[in-house]
Amino acid sequence: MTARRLSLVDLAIRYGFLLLMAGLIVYFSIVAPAFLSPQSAVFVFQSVAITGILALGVTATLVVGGFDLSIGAVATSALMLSAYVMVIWEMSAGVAVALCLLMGATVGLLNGILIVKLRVPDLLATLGMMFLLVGLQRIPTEGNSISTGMALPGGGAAQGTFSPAFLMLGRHRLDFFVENLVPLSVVFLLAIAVVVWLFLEFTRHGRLMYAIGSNAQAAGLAGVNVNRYKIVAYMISGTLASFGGILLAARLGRGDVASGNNLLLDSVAAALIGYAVLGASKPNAFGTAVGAVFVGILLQGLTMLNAPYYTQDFVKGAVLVVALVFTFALSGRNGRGRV
Amino acid sequence: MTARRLSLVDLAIRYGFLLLMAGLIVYFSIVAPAFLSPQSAVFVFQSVAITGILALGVTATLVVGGFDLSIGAVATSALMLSAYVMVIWEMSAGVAVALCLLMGATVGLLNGILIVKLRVPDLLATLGMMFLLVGLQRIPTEGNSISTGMALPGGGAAQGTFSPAFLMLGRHRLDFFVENLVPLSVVFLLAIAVVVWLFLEFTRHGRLMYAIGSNAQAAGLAGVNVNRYKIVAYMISGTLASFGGILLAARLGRGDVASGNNLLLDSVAAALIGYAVLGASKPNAFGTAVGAVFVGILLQGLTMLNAPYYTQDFVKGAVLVVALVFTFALSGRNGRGRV
Amino acid sequence: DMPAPFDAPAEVEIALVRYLSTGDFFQAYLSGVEQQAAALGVTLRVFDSRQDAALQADMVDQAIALGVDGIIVQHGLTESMQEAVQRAVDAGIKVVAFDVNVENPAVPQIEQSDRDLARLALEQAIVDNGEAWTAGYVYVPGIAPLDRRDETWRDFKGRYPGINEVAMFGTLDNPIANAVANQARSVVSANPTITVMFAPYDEFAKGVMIAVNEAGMGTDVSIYSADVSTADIAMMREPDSPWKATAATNPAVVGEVSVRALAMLLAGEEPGAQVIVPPTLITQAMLNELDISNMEELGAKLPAFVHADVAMPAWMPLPRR
Amino acid sequence: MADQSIRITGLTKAFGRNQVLRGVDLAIPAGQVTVLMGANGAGKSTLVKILCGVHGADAGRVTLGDVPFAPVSPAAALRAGVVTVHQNINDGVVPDLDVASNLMLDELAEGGRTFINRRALRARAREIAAAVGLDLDVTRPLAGIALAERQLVSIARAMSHRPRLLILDEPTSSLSTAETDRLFALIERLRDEGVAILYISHRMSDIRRLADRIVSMRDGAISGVFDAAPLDYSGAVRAMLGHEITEVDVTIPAPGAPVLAMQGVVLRQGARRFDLTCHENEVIAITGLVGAGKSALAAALFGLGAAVEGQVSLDGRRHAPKGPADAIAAGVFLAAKDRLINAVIADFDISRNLTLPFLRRHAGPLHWVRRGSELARTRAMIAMMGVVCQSPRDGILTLSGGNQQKVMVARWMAEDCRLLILDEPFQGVDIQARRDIGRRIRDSAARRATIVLCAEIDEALEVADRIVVMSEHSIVGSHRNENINVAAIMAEVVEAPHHARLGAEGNPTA
Ligand SMILES: Nc1ncnc2c1ncn2[C@@H]1O[C@H](COP(=O)(O)OP(=O)(O)OP(=O)(O)O)[C@@H](O)[C@H]1O
Ligand SMILES: Nc1ncnc2c1ncn2[C@@H]1O[C@H](COP(=O)(O)OP(=O)(O)OP(=O)(O)O)[C@@H](O)[C@H]1O
Ligand SMILES: [Mg+2]
Ligand SMILES: [Mg+2]
Repeated sequence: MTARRLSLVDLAIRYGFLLLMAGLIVYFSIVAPAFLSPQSAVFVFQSVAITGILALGVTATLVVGGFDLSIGAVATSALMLSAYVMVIWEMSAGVAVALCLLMGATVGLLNGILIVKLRVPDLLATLGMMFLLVGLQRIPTEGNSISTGMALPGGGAAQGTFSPAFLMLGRHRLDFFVENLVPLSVVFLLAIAVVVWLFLEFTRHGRLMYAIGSNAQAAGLAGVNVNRYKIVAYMISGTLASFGGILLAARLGRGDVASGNNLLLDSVAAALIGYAVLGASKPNAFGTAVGAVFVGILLQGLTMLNAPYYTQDFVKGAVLVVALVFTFALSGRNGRGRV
Repeated sequence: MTARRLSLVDLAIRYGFLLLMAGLIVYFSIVAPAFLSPQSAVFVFQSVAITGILALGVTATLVVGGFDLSIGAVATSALMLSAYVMVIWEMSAGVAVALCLLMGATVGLLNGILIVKLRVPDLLATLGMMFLLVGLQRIPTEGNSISTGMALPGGGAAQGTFSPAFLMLGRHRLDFFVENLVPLSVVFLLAIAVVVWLFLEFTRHGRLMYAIGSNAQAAGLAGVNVNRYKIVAYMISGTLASFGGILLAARLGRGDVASGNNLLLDSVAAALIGYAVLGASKPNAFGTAVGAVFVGILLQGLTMLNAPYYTQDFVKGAVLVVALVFTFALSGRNGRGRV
Repeated sequence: DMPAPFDAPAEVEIALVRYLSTGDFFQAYLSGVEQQAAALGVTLRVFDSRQDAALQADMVDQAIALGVDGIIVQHGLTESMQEAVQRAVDAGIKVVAFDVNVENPAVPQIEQSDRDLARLALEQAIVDNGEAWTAGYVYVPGIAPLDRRDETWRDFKGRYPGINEVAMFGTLDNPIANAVANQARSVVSANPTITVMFAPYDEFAKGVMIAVNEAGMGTDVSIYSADVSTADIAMMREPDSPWKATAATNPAVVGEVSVRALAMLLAGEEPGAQVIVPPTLITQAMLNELDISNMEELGAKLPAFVHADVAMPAWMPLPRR
Repeated sequence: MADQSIRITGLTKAFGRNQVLRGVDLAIPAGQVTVLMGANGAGKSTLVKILCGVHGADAGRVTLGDVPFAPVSPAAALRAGVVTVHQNINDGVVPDLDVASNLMLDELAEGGRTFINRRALRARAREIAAAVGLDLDVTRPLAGIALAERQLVSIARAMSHRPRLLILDEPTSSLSTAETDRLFALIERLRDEGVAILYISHRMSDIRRLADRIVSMRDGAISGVFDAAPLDYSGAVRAMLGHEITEVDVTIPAPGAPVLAMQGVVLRQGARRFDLTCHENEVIAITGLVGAGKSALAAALFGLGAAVEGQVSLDGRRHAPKGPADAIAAGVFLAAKDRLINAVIADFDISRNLTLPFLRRHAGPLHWVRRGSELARTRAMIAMMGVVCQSPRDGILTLSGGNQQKVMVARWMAEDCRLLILDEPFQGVDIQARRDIGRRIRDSAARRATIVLCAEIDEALEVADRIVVMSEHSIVGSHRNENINVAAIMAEVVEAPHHARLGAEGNPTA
């Protein structure tokens, strides 16, 4: 029997996490006044734009009861690929973006096929894919970063450049009350968060994906094409991860060799924190976005306070544990079995 | 409807993975004759001793249907702690080992309590714990590595040293046919693998842990103390991870903050590969040990062939995916629901 | 006309045992090693421990077991390498070590002198900005070269009390430039008075530059760093780039020097206990003036950068340029 | 011998604001079978869960013999001799372990030697299995055995302990007659040995066969105790429902045009060929032993697995769906059995569960789900099926089993179809709800063909125009539901001896 009247505990479960976030904001604004400027706010979003977008992809796989460990590697692969396309093949920004998104979708498709058709457990399949991509992305350049002027194996130097249109994706700023305030990457984050949220929460497809995550067998017997939706979820995840990689490339302006492990961990953290937001206890896009922003606020505030990097990890872990204990212990029920 | 007669497919499922491993060994011995020396064999084991031990811990949590993302952080915490105890507090090897194991068990206990009593989903709890430990282990030394002679915050230099007894744990070699052949760490790996295997496979407790992983509700109703066993599994995992950290410290001879980054993913990979060994399709200690050795053989062989580092990741990923597709697609059933 | 054993170079096998391998510096170092080894005509075997110090020690033992003639140890931890290197020396194998002190008198130490790197960059900062400025500093303790550069930074702060360090930050989260950019953004908005950023590792400098540009403070802040790559050159040369100078050795040259020092040992010559590859200061102005856009051009136009005249007996063949 | 009886006084239990038990007073004497009757949601399982240590009571006391009994865990209850077979079969078994470990699970949990002696374990497991006539290879993984056998495994395990109090919560829900008979014989033997037995069931035939006394429960309190012979069954039902039970009166309408025609169908290798035709406005019940192939028939029609041979046509067109989606598009709906495994989406509320297969109907442009339309349909179906709930937004698991079942049936009655197949639609449903569901099935049957699969003949008689008997994956008889000869049907049902099935599967027995 769900009580309609919200008791104090219910309120704490629903709004405790948001309250904690508000508390943090107030605290940081007092001790570090620069924290409360519009620029600072925008920056919090910008700093989590990439992990946030990856986390939204992971959320899609969590919804169907899966998990995607390959997102970090997909993002860095997109980083390398876009640089390769523009700098070495000297193609346009459009081609680079299109190829990256295609690559992400393809990796998602492969993950999905491995998991659904070939029945490899999800963690296993995506872990293998992760190792594979981490190696693969370095083979064309033999482990070198990609930037204009780099020596080509055939002799000569790479002449292509990151096109300004491409760099704009990561760097252009829109006017919003203040001039040049909001970077495009933040707009992307917000737009993607809203779209994923609407998709999962309000469309038929989203509903069916939640059904699959809750009881795949029952969903299948209700005529839902379980395999197709699972594959689609991994494709969403792969595509969003590659989009995150594109933004990363546009921000860095070069193809840096990087593992993407931290991207993976941070986005998983954001997606999992999302379970605690509004007492959802299940993967959800709104929570994921809030989770990402929460981590951004925490790190922004701590950096402003000159806290060394290791205390940031510590505080991140501590807040994560405390916030989640709070939510799950109070709500008195386990989250979705899967996680 | 399980046919007792072993068909070809059954054989392939059961022995396919071991066959693949044998094939690799034959291939490497042909193209790189040095591969087939006793030293080389010992080296394979030694190179995976620490990840193998961590992977056996993860296996214990996988058996009860859990997951432990904090093992890498526990290992590096043990690395730092043992160095701190010996170098800064100038205590003995025995104290260092005892404190590290205690720390590991305590972290496991905390993980278990978070998951079991406070109902935080396992990935979430152990991820939070991971961040927390990664930060915590660096706070006492402000992010510095610990070595004899390091400047102390209070002024003066640290006088303690890694005691020879402690270093022996990682470095001593036993005579075995060839003089000074087998390092102690390999002996530990083998011993722990056998003990964990016996424990999980042949004891009452192991059987009950598998029961919990398969259907915790049913196990609980049959009188199994589900919570206690789950906590024990996380404690096993934490303790083994801290033991891995001790071996790492003994091999490094220094509390190095940069070491141990890949421990988590590599040991998870080993534990998951174990699903494919002998067609188990479930976590099992024998498979985990084989999985770890398999990765060791692969990397050793590739090194002997002078393959660059990034191709090693690629091959690792590719072989992982292929081997697992093979096993799971053929066996025609999904692994345990959880993974 | 090369001394033994290089009269039959194909019989000579040397091993490179690496601790770090991911990134441009290490890739360039490897290529230097490969080229010098090819010039000598010896066989090279590469062991990559991928930042696993324990594995690196094992790999030395493996190299011993394989019967190589010489070993180059590239980075690593003193404590874990000391014994392994001693075993190699005991087995009659010649060893040189790059950027790791294995505390063994038989092992020459190749160095790119991190203290000199930091000193050159900081001296340029003093030249550009005077003796008093507000500074931000990027540092992650526990990483040996960074720790050595940090010592120089402390010296400088002692020597020039006008330097006011208001923020210290840094992270090695991957991709490093992205993570450092996030931190630097917060730092510059909390401390708008910062005029100099000392980021003595090029990944740090990249991150700081991204953040400074994003904050629209590209003209207010100057960045000084260490290490250089083609990508760094491009960033330093961007219009209004805040990245004013970097001090670097050419990693490929260091690789060549490492092989040459080892070859001298094998030929029975003495390269000296320390073989130091002197760093070069590279300023933004210099790059613009000489119109340098990649490492090759840097080498061509700054001869000091393309070749270090160390470990150079007369018989030593050099890679073709 | 000490007083073995169990006394419960003033037991109360609430989940949140939901007062489930409101002061239960009950004695369960030793050496008797006490049948507990109650509508779905009356609180029977909750009472059981308090007795077996899953839940703690809010107030009240329980004494076992003369000592107070308040188990803190299932293990404590087991140690005190209170052994339970739970309603949900999957609460009783562990699919990844072999049958032997499943049979010995509680003994393993209890303690004993650290190392398992496999041979001894298997020998003991075989003994336990043999006691309930369970005849299968104990080294098989449990995941590979049928539901009925799983239920027997948990029953066998419970029986093996010579308990003081044996609680059976609807133990026959997946068993067929032969197994049920053997179970009853065992229960009677334990009763004669002085064990107190609490037996919960919705099946009048079970109750008639077993009960020494009947206790009726309504809304969390005991509403009647009947222990004078002869037992007053209708009084007990009245006490449990609070009113008279609605009578069923099947009047067979004239069947319409044929909808489904199966010709020369062979369901699986080696089974006999059969034909079957279903007409519009006709309700057919297919009955037969568990494992007789009823579900296999449904699976073939619903695209879950094709028949080996034969023609199937729907409204004259070939019917060979490739999957459930295909079958649904063709107008064939299947409400699967075992709702918690095959139907219930635990995370969803009632309305989301109800509209799952037909969400497209409630979706607007861009596949946007129109919540209003969905809720309206749900309200209508709740009213039609008489689902007891607060609102269509209630979580599905907050409903009692019977009400969940109504929602799952309603799911497939919310849209028109050509052929509706209901596999065990009365599973775990109380007698009133059964009649309700049955009446709704019949009332709405006019413009489709309906097939109800049920192992229980009583249930078939209440709902069907025609009763078809299956055995060994083939049809062996068909009877118009008028003046029916139950004995003749029973004879057909058991025509193929039970052990032949296991034998046919090639399982060497231990
Ligand atoms: N764990 C729980 N949390 C909240 N409510 C519960 C829980 N278990 C049972 N209930 C509620 O308690 C009431 C009684 O449920 P119970 O399962 O005891 O009924 P029952 O008599 O066994 O019914 P059935 O015949 O359908 O099995 C129902 O309203 C149910 O929703
Ligand atoms: N997943 C499975 N694994 C092994 N055997 C199975 C499986 N599913 C069904 N069977 C076997 O196939 C036979 C037919 O099963 P089916 O479910 O069609 O029978 P049924 O008459 O519908 O039974 P019920 O009365 O339980 O619905 C049974 O002997 C059963 O044991
Ligand atoms: Mg019940
Ligand atoms: Mg059936």
